[in-house]
Amino acid sequence: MSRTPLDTVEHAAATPDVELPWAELGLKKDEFERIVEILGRRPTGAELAMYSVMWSEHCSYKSSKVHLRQFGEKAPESDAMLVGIGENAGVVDVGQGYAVTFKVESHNHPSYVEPYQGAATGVGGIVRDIIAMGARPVAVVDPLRFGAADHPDTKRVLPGVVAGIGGYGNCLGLPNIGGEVVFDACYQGNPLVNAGAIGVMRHEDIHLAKASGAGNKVILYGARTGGDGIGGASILASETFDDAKPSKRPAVQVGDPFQEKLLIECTLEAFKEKLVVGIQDLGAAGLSCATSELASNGSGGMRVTLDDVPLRDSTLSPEEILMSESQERMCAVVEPGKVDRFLEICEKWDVIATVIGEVTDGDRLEIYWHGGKIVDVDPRTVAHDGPVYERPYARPEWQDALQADDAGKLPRPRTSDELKDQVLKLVGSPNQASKQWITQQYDHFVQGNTLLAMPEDSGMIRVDEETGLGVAIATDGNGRYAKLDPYTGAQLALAEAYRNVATTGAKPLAVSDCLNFGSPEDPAVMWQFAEAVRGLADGCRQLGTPVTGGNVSLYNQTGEAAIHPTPVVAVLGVIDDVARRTPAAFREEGQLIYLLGDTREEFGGSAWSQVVHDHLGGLPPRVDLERERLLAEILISASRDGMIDAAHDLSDGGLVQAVVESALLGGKGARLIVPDGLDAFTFLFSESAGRAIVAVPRSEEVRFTDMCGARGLPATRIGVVDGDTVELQGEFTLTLAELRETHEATIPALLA
Amino acid sequence: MTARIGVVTFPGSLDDRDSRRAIRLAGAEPVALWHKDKDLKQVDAVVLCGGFSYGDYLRAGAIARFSPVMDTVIEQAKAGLPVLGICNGFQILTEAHLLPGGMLGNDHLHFICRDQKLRVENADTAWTADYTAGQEIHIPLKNMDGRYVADRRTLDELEAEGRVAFRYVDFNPNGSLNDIAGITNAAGNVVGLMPHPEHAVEPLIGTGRTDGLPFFTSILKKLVNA
Amino acid sequence: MARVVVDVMLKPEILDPQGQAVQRALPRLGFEGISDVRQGKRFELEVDGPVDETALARIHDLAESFLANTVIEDFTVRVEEVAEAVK
Amino acid sequence: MARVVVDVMLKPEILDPQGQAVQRALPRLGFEGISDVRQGKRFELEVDGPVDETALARIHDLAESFLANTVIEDFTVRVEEVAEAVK
Ligand SMILES: Nc1ncnc2c1ncn2[C@@H]1O[C@H](COP(=O)(O)OP(=O)(O)O)[C@@H](O)[C@H]1O
Ligand SMILES: [Mg+2]
Repeated sequence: MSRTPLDTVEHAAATPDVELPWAELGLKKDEFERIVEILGRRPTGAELAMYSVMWSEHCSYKSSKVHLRQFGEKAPESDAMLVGIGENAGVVDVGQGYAVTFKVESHNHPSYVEPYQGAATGVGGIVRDIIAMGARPVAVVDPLRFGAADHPDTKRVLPGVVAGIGGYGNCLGLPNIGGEVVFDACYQGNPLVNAGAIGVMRHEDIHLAKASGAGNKVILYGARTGGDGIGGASILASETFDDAKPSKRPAVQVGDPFQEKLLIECTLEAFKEKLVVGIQDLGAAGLSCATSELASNGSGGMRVTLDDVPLRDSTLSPEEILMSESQERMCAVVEPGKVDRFLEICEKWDVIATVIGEVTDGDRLEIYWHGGKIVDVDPRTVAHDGPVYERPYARPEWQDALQADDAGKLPRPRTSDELKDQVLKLVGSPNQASKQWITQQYDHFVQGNTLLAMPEDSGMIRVDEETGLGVAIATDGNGRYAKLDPYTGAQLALAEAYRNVATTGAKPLAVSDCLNFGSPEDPAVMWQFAEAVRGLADGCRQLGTPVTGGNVSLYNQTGEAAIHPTPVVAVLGVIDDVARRTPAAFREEGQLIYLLGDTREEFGGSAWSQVVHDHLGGLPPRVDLERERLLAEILISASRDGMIDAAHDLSDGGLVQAVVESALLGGKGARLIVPDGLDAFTFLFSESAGRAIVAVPRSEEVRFTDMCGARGLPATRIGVVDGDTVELQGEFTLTLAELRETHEATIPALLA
Repeated sequence: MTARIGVVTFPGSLDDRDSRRAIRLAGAEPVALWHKDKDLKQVDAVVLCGGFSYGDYLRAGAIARFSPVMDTVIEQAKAGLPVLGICNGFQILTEAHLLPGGMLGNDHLHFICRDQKLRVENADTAWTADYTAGQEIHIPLKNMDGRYVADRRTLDELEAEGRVAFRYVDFNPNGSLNDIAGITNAAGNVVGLMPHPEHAVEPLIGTGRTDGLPFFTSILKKLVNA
Repeated sequence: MARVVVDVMLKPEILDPQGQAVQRALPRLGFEGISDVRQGKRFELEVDGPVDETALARIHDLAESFLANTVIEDFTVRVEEVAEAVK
Repeated sequence: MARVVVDVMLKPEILDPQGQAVQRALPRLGFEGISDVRQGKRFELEVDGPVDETALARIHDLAESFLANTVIEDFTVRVEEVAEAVK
């Protein structure tokens, strides 16, 4: 099906007055004019398709770029950083010649429309980013946020999302080792489905997305290209040029994890034989993105024959082919002499592979269709020179009132019975309840290298069987804190993920993030975004953990109502010997429970204020990153030197939540005493940052407290591992059975 | 001289490397086998490992069962070659009719991953000799299609002949009839089960137990002493 | 009592990995001459009472809102006279 | 070209939790009067050439050996005249 006449470069030059549907494609007038200026003529339909997707918010970061720069500018010196922001994913050195790549991405909107496939393809996309770096993916994580737990639509969205993440990740053979599940009415209609992946490689195997070496071949491999996710392009194809086209193409993509598994295996085999010069996954913006990025990052130009792209639907127009977001595809640049071998490997794995073009001497990206040249652009103008906006931002008027609405003034429990009731209410509330019903739908064991997985503070994977080298990852975010103060909220997310990694005995090395916000066109949202980025960048500098990459998801809002600003932070850590890891479970009766850090009256944004009073106001807990760093050092030393047998970080829900979790995990209770200077309520529910509990064998007590004392970290003995109850002396006793029932029944009751 | 145990990789196999590791830790020599090769490279036994061969599309194990390697496995299994099918491997064995019955989706309709308690009911097979009958063990379980079904006559026959090799204890994770976790053929050389012994061979990893190692030491002893 | 059958298939333009996997396996099984395979779901609903216009309309609603996700799937509803197995 | 449809359903004596899950959800959705739901698979095969006796017999074999596992499933094979959506 070819329209008459084909909109070639020549044709475009000769017909300057043809009206193009740039507005329907999401371009602004001045953006379209820039394209005309860059080209010196009107774009062809195909060129317009490419520019419009590549200059979209999602691909160009046009609203966020000016802020994200801080991650580079403020980046701390780090020997670990091998590849930084700008590539498919960052890469860090974890020692012994190994490098690790990791990244988090969002698939929020598609997961609302089609929960299963939206979430599944989110996993697929992030995993391809990891493979594109040259790494074997070794684990995934999934920070998730949904509307109110008891809202009927949550029952539609959550099970589908969880099944999709499991269905895809399990089928790929990637252990799921962490994530989050948060419920809040603000995510109704805008669930946040973030997915992260980690990959491992040797230093020499790092691959980059660039096409160099004139004459090298461009190979497209994986699934055939279909009409997925190209709503915009079909406008271009049908309404303007050819009304016979189907005007609606699906905006939702269906994933094929089996195809992706084959893609992983054949890509790794090609890497191993050193067949690949450059490589890029096809994600958002499909071939438009892959060809323009490969070409613009390389030394030369690129010529592509679009007719050679294997299609699933022969009626697709060239614009649609360029914009299609069909899943499970990759693009590799291969030297001519190695093409045969590359194709052979693809065939071995039953993966379709086709040479669609080659790297050229020039500096143009030229794309042909039916013999005509339909694209002739400088690829940098497509991939890198998109518009950049300095969106106006302003602290919202309501921020002061929100912060003045101090949670410290909320009525507190007056009697022991009330205290006890509130403890039960807290540990059984949807956000604090056990997420086992969800996490048991994920494979934790596959690949046989999982040391820690949910509900541990961080997931941990063995990297080297001989030496015991391992990596840990934790993801955290707290939209409630960030709503109260986005700068501090972002730092609290960072601090928590950092602390979680250290709690398991690993040394935090680097950061990735997924920044979920409302509309950047709202100055209040833009302020939240700017503050969060500034907070995160400052925090990373102070902690010495560079941001290696990440993702921005904007427009998460329904009408005027934006979600809570939700920066999600992933921290990656390394541990020299996984045998020294520290789990969270209380396992030995008689061990002493110590609380590390300072507890203050901090209830703003707390789980207690939400669960007991349905309240959000005041200031979030204070951040002291030097304290976080000290706490991490102590936790890591104590784990390495065998001074502690369990450790659990304190975050939402405070101390009581942590104690209950450690007790239930190990099936051993705890007897607690309120330390001097604190009241029982604050002791149990405060959410002061920079804290953890540890279980210390009696034989190690002196050594451990000496170490804390010498380094200036407050360590308070608060109780002992004992029996089958959690008891707060003089206040209440709860049996583990009762706690377990309360903690574990909530989610199945809501969702099963 | 040690035994050579083959592990077949189908497109979509996931636990092939883990199975080879378990074989190595037990002291045998793992040999990688490829689904497109009829040749079994003269191995002394074969493991069909877990995963989603062909994406588990159509039915779990249904497409893999028609691969070239399975032609040979079926032929030699009938002649006595020891074959262990784990999870997807078990599904392939039922699809290939080397083991009776069939596997369906879990009755709760979800994938399930947990540390599962089992009882070894038959310690006389090629793969279970290092256990004692009645022994209770913990082995990770992870599957979508783990519900074992068979008609009444087949079930009665399996029970009567002691061919239920493993049974779930305390909790039936998928609705399998008679709590069946694994079965053996009459000769005891072909064994299939849903849980994953290859994930329970190192004290640090996974659930931190090594209850799965005896599968691999059992077969090794049998082969070396043969 | 009557049986109403709801067939749910992925829309033609949507990738059907299951159908494709089946189709790719056919040559290996010695089957030629099948140019496309698509796999969908079949629901058999046993309806109490007569299956009149109203009943069918309600089942249509059920299919649209619950049995199928019309973002990616099409469906058909029909009354089945007799369940006749060719087998 | 013609379309042959193969419907595969679990044998009646085998528990069908998917069908049951649908049935259990019906009252919540405000549907009454459906006494049983079973969920199976529907395969649409596009056959090159005429669908004569021989072709149908071969597809029957295909269904028996591959599309269905007759240990647990029943199947039917039929030629579909026109794909008519009630929708
Ligand atoms: N929030 C962020 N923080 C740091 N880096 C980011 C962030 N968002 C995007 N990036 C980086 O910008 C680059 C482009 O991002 P993206 O378009 O998501 O990559 P991809 O095309 O691989 O999906 C990547 O290197 C990514 O890591
Ligand atoms: Mg990428």
